[in-house]
Amino acid sequence: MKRLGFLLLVFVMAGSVALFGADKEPIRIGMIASITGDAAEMGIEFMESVLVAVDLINSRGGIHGYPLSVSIVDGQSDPAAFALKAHRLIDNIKVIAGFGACDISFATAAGEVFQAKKTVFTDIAGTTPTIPLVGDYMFMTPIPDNDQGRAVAMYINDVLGYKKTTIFKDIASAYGTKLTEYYIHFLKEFSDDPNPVPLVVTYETFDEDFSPQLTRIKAQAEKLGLEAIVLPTWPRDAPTIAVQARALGIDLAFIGTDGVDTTALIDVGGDSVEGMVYATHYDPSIPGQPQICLDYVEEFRARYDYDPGAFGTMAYDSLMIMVEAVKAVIDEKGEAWWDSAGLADKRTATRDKVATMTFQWTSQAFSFTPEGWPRRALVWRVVENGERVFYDFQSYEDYTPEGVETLPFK
Amino acid sequence: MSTELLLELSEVTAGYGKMPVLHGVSIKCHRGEIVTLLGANGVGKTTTLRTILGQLKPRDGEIKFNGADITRLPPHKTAALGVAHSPEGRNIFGNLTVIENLRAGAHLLKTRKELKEHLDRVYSMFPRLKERRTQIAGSLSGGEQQMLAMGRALMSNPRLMLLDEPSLGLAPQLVKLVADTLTEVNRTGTSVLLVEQNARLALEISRYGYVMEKGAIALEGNAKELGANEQVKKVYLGIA
Amino acid sequence: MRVREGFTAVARYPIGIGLVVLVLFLLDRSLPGFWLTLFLLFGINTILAVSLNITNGWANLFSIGHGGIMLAGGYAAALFTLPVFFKVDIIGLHLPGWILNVQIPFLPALLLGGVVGSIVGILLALPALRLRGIYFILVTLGFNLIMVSIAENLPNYTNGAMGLRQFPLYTNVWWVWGIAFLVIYIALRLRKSYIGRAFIAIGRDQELAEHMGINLLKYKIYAFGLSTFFTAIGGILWVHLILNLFPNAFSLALVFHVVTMIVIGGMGSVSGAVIGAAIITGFTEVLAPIEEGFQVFGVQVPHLFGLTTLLLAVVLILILILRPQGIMGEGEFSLQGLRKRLSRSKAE
Amino acid sequence: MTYFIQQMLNGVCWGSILAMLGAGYTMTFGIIGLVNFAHGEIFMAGAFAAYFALHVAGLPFGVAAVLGILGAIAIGLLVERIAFRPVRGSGMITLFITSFAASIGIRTLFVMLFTDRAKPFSMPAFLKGAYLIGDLFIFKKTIAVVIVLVVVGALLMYLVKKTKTGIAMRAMSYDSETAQSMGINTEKIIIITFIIASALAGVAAIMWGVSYGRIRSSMGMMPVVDAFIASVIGGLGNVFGAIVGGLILGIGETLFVAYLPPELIGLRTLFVWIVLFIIIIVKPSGLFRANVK
Repeated sequence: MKRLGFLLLVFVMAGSVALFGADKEPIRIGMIASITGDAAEMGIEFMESVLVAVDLINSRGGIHGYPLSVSIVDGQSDPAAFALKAHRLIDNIKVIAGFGACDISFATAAGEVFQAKKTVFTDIAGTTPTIPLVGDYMFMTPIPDNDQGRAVAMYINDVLGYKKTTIFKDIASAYGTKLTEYYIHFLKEFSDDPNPVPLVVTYETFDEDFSPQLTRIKAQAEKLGLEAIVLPTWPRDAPTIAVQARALGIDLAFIGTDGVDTTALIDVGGDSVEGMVYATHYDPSIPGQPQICLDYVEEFRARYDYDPGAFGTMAYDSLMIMVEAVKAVIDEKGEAWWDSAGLADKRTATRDKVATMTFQWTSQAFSFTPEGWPRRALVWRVVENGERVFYDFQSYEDYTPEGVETLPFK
Repeated sequence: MSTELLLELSEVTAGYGKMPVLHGVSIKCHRGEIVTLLGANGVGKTTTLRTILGQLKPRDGEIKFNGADITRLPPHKTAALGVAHSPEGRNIFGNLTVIENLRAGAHLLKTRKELKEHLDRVYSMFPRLKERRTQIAGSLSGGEQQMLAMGRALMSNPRLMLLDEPSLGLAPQLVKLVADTLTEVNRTGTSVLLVEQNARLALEISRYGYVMEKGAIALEGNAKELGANEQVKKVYLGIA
Repeated sequence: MRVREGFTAVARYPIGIGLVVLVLFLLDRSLPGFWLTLFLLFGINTILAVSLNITNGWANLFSIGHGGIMLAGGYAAALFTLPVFFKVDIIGLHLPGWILNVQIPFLPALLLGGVVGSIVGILLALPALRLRGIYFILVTLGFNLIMVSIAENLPNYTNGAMGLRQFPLYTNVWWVWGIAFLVIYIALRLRKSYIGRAFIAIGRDQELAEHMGINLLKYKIYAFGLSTFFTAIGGILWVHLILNLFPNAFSLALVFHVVTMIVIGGMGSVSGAVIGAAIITGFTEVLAPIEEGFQVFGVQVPHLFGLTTLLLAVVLILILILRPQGIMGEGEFSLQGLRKRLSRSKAE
Repeated sequence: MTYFIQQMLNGVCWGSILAMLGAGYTMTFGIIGLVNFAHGEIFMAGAFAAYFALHVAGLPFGVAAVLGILGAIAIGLLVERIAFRPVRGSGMITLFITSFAASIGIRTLFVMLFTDRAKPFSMPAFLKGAYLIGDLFIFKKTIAVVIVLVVVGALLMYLVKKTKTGIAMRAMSYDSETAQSMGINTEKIIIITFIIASALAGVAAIMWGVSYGRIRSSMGMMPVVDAFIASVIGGLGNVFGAIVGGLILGIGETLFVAYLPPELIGLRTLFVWIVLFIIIIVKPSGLFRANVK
């Protein structure tokens, strides 16, 4: 029913776009997301989020009066489809810039095409740090696994104070494996404990029954002195693990990472995730946010009846990066230039802005490192009374102090 | 002997794919009769039975059973009208036990009482089946499988029984048993359309006979007349 | 003997070959990126479908395990074509030096991957060939999942779920269609040869084939070895086009797509496999704008993502209902046949 | 020891669900020779029907369970109508492909309508909680799941072994044409088979929802492979075998995770398939003689 209403809304909204600003050529940006297939769970939130953000920008007069048009295409959770759609966005739809993907294989499949065609592309939710290695036109919006692994290890060690933790590692997902690896590496470094994660339990994407792993944790919890379970999982898994753990009488604390920050956490997790602290990228109550972002959150809530999570805000941020970069290009070179310049020039100019500027309309101000990683703060949220609320904040400088090993690869 | 018409095929043409097998076959079978269909291998005897049953849709012609048109009826509806079939090569359900085979044959019976009655009747005809009732049918000997196939066909208490080569590959004393059973069945009111290569036996127990050649009826007549026919004698009875 | 024209004609006449080369050259130069990539994927799918047809269509060894073969061949070739700095410095694979510190050109990598795929295929075939029907399907299905599991669980050699990147972009029109035509040519020649007829005989009736004196095991292994060789090469071409390799790259969905190609093209027909490859490759991509929402007379039709996949499923079922033998049946496309048909329709 | 029993209980719970799925899977295969890849989507549809009844309409659990089973039956009949009936008799491969196509089609349709987000499936109050014996948790839901399996399994065995319909099914699986000439309406039997198999998938879906607390549009994708394995372990076409096969698979997988070093848990797939290969090659008919086929 909600879905039907949503479709109607798209109709209405589309009508309003048709009426608006016919004299200026729209600025075209492309998004590739997996809206069907194995990764559809995340892709759908990207789409919802971008639809809201585009309306918001256009209702405020677009980018210097140019209407914004975002072409959303479906990567079908298949890298070959990502590559093909990237070609279509670039050649047929003639986008200025692109963004999308939720996993390194999808991100790089599309990114290689964008790179070859010298068009900037930012990855929405793939967090493997090697993603920007594709080239100088490739960026990533979320905090890469090495930084997040370090930040989480630091926070657990310094602030939350858990001495021994266990972790659920999804061996079939790049996100789960990489984050686990970095987390353990950094926790060893920070805690001076040779074995701060005495038990790593593994599972595979699409597993539904976690009770054998949890029973194992329960049996060894006391002996190993476990205090918390770290869940670097896909959105659907963390709440399920929590529900099954609580049912088994496991009362260890849960700590999540940015993959868990969706509405499914509360919907599925219910009481079991109460008090769960998790790292993510955004919370509406962090200070110093631009008005447009607050409006976006409000509109998103009104339209879909839940909070945008990490995936929604990352999609919003990725879009805003491009919008601001284009705006900055027009600011700098003037509308006359924009109207007359060739597509290749506009794309290069946009890329140069993305690489160098600090974004203000995104959910928090940030900029990219020369490698293409974001310098952005990590936000901690907690589940309280069935709501995801603000808990704490780690700025980029907090979790990347002078002299800390950044461990980019391996 | 009643002369009421039970089964009537008029000018039936049928075949597989583009190949016609039957060319205008007409057969009549009256109530209470045993009728024999003679012929060499591959002239269309089995095809005729399959067409009657509805396993094969005729291209032309008409089939009437008990006054009703059954030309295009699916097999299970033909069966429901009272036509039972004991197919060639036995075709018993090898995965079921003997009693389950019989119960499958009794699929159309409504009450347990009827089932019991018919089961007793079949057991009395073939005591061997009773001995083996919990055995898997696939493990029975050839003769027992033939008995089972006949018994299964009889379970539904049919008006007409289509029998395909019941004596094929059986020992002489079993052939005798089959013949006796058929006569017995016929006496209790079931008509029989018998397809048989053993023409001597067939003509012995039946009243009327047809001889098929190349998908058409070449000869017909009373069993006795047919038995006396020189050509039949030569070709089917092996009398020079 | 009936002379088959069509594909073989191309191979027979230098003019034909020249023409094909010219067409490929023009396509390579003129096609925009999207259509070129689609054309390349069509070529790769042609290789996959024609080689799968050898086992599934002719020898009736219905495999859905060719994804595992692609994975094996893909990783084998990838370890040699990846840049050394990526293997050593970026992901740090734990491989022997002679693999780690070399980067070889594409052709030897293709052959190597093909051979590895073939070896793995034959290893799979040995126990599986004793089985028939559904059990064979099940074993090959399991093989697919096993290969994924192995790739995931050997991070030192495969980089696990993170997969491999930074491939050189080797795949182009010449590689893909050169190999595709080679596979088609081999398949057509094979069909007329003793070996090919032995495959088909085994596929039709295994017992009969054995009575005819065909060594079942030998020819089944031939069929599997040949089919998996080219399947692995198809996988390697895919890897060096999409520039990605990870355990789930050749999932069951992809295998299913290839199986679908030969089924709707007509099991056992080489030209059918090519037609099937064209349909399945093109279908969702060409129709994609429908699901992405568009404007008609100022009215915006909304997004309906998934529509093309749904349509593909429907079309597939419809084809199988309306023409269960597939588009080509077991026959081949031939110019003569076409000419005959045309003249017949003119006469009518 | 407590650990072992606890893990066994986990395994039995998971195994019961696989057994229920496998039993339905094996029925369609045994009786009409269909390798039904869409069985997973029938299962998923059952879970969704129950979810909507329970969480959207707010109906009591019992009603939701019945609606879930009905939902599964509805999709099962749809699959029969679109992907099986029109191509009946065209060979296993064609059926295999149409059922796969139906599977993808239905899954995509559900993703389009309801997205692929995980949805909650809350346990009714009477199934919440556990009996505590020492350190051992015996969940009420596990008890319920096992009871359902035993009751449904027994009913199913009775149906297949003793009733007229069951005998007709088995006769038909052996020789459909001869069965028809006994007056068995094979069309009807096929429909009944689909209804029963889908109902079993529906029951499995409810068991699943209650046990694991979440459902998704693509939840049917992986379990259908497990159901396939379970039914092969038990001998394709054998209902009792599929139930035992499902339990073996569930317990085996669980114990694998329970006792091996965590680094090796990823090899579970490998382990399952190798065991299966051995079974297939040594005893292709599975552990039990087929009793449907």
